[in-house]
Amino acid sequence: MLIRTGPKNRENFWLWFTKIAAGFLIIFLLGIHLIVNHLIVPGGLLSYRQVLAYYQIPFIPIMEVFFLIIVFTHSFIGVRSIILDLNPSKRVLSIVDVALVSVAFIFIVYGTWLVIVVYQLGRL
Amino acid sequence: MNTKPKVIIIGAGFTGCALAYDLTLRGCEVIVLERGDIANGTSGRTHGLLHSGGRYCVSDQEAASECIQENILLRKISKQCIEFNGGLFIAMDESDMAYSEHFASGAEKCGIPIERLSKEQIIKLEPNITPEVIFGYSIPDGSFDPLRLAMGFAASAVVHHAQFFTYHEVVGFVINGTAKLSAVEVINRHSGEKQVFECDLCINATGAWAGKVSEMAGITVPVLPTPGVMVSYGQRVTQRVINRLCKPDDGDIIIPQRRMSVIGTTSFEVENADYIPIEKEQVEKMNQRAAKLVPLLKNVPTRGVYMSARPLIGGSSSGRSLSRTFKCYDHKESDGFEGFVTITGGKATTCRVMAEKTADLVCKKLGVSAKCETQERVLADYHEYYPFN
Amino acid sequence: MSEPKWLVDFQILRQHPGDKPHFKIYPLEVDPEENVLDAIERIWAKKDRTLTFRHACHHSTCGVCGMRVNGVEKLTCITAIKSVTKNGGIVRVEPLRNFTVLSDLVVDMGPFFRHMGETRFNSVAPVGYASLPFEPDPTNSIPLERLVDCIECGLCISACPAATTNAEYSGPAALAAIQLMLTQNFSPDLMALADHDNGAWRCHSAFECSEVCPSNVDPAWRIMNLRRRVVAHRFKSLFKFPKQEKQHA
Amino acid sequence: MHNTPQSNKWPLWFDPRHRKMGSWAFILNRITAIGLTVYLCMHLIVLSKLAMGPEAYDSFIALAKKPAVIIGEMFVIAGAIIHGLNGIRITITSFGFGVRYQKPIFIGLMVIAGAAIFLFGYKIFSEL
Repeated sequence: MLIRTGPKNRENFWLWFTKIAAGFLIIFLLGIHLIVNHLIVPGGLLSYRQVLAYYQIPFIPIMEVFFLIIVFTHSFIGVRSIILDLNPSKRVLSIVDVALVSVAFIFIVYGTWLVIVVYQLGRL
Repeated sequence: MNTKPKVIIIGAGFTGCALAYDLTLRGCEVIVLERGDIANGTSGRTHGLLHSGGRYCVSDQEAASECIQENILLRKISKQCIEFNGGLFIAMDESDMAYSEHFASGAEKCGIPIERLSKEQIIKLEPNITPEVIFGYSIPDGSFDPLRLAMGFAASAVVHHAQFFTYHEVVGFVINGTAKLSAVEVINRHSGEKQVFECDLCINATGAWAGKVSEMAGITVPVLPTPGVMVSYGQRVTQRVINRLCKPDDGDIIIPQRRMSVIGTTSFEVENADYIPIEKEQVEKMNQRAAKLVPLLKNVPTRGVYMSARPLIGGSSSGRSLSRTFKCYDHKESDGFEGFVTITGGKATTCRVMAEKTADLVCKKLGVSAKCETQERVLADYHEYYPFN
Repeated sequence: MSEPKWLVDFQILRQHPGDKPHFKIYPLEVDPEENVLDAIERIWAKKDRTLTFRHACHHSTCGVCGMRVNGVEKLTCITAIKSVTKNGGIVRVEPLRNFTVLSDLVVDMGPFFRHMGETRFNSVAPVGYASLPFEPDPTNSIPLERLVDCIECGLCISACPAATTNAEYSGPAALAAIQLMLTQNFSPDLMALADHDNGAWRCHSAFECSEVCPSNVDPAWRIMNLRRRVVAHRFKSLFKFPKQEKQHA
Repeated sequence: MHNTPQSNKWPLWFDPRHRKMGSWAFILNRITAIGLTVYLCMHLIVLSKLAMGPEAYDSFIALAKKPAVIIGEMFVIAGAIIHGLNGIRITITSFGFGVRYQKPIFIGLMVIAGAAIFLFGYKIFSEL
């Protein structure tokens, strides 16, 4: 008997594995993020000055950008996976793919820009 | 354009499915009508023993020879749903030992390969067998999955464009003049709608219900539903089929199936096979007798208890000693009624040859010259009963 | 018989094409020990001949009589009435979810059997392979074959949340079948079927399939084991020259 | 007809009736996933206030210290902890480890999640 020669594979191992790996990195990075923002700093939330100072620690801007990328990777592959659960048509999925990639791209560019701005403001 | 003879088969049990397969191969256009799902009656509820003929080689050698031939054939064509377990006949007392001589010579006559095993050999093969065993024979029994055997035949028929209409209950026949059946009236049980299927010939393959169906055409077929109780246990206590080396009796066989063991069976008669209540006394009795073969069964929880109504042929005279070979009635000959054939009786193991013989008769009536091909071809994957697109 | 009978209300979800599904109530005197399927068969034989339901072997080897009993997927031929209700109680019977209902309790197994057939699932396997590896298996050394445990009843599909919205998803049983086939022989096309958007990645670890499986298949365990096999295979093939795979094509 | 798998049946994902613990894990995971994704986007948009200078940002922080917003923030933290810890369970089982112990693993991780949520909550509310 022939195995179904239906539609092309739309979610393969590497995509799934990327989601899992990104998820694991997030657990570490978000741990740091949460602890810094809510446990270490008295008052729980950073003031403007504190944020600017925080971003002067050398690896923090880089870490935040990296964090931004993997968070979007994880969450948008996850969203795509939920949409795949709904068995979308080929057309719908390709629209979803374009939408997800462009939204993620815009957010990552915007977030990176924000990090750079905050970093430069802090140097003043 | 379409000159294929059109045949309707009523009943999608082993017989109906095998017959549909045989007839489609011979070039008939086949429609199968079934009031429930595939194998929902007697066929589904067999104990799943692929007979080697050992149980009949003393009392009914014709049936025994047929069994061993079909056993070997089914292993080839329907490997997909048969456990090649083998079986043992074990002797436990004096009378069994006396029976063993008849058994050995009967088996030889019927061409059933047997091998004598000592007590130690048997215990080594099957550690759970009673220590009271004296000696025994190994025999090529097997077990099969009832539904999947029927579906294998049905799938092969579907592959060759037979049409199965399940949940279509036959409610009457259209009779041309006084003595020619020309169409079958059914109720689609899903929608409740009435439909009429025209045909050149209609085959009543409803087993224990053959009498009820033929009644609708005003014909009497002497079929007696003879139910037996079967009990399945939630553990596979032996790897092989275990038979008592004696005249076939209630609760003297243990058939391993998947993770279970099935024991069978009793025998009594009923009028209507639609619903047969389960008698607890019979279950108890069977349990005790089977525990004699494998004492472990006393401690194993039962999993399912069920009744199955075999179709025994032969009017009012009763019981087990009736021949279990099938009967095929051409009602043209017996009742002067054209276009209607009844097939009933038989066993799952011999369903293919039953179909072959019936198809021979049917094809002769319809003027089809094609020969039977079901011995050589391996059945289609049973999953293909639901056609792949 | 001597033991006391129970009076139980059977609420059966009835529907025919074009109808609205509705529950019909059948009060029934039952033996608490008897199975739900026996009672349903009796309702059909004695009370309502229009009731449609699926059944065949009545001892859990065919897998046809799966239904939802009081909301939970059960193989009704081995589900004792006393295990799902009490004297004077209710037994609510519905068809399996995630299968198209043809009428009453009858569902269309076609798509499911196509998924199973696709895996070339072999229902007969050597005794050793037919059990789960973490089970004590005294029979492992016996060179016999037997029917494997999956009876293709579809209960796992009915319980699976991912199957609710996606008819193309292979489903727990077919994925478990792929795993079983891969333990016996490696096959690139089965691997492709597993590593697919309608394969192992549609599973979201609700583990409901194993909760309802009547037959010791533990589909969730098999799906997870299948993922492990896919992971191992994909990483291994990273370090292989593509030459070997080309020979196949 | 009735019961056919269809994409509009997605509300059934969140129906835990008659289901076991694994479904609760699935439901929690899916709800937190969707919630966190929405939060992630909002969070980034709100952070644009950083670029607008100290007044804009600090006035936003003042707003964010209102109890109602803090409770919302607690939901996000709880969601992240639950999703993350449940993710650990999914990952190890997906690689074929501990599948048969998924229930005790889930209970254990949720106990840790409960403790962590309590810790964060205590810290945040005590400093209001």
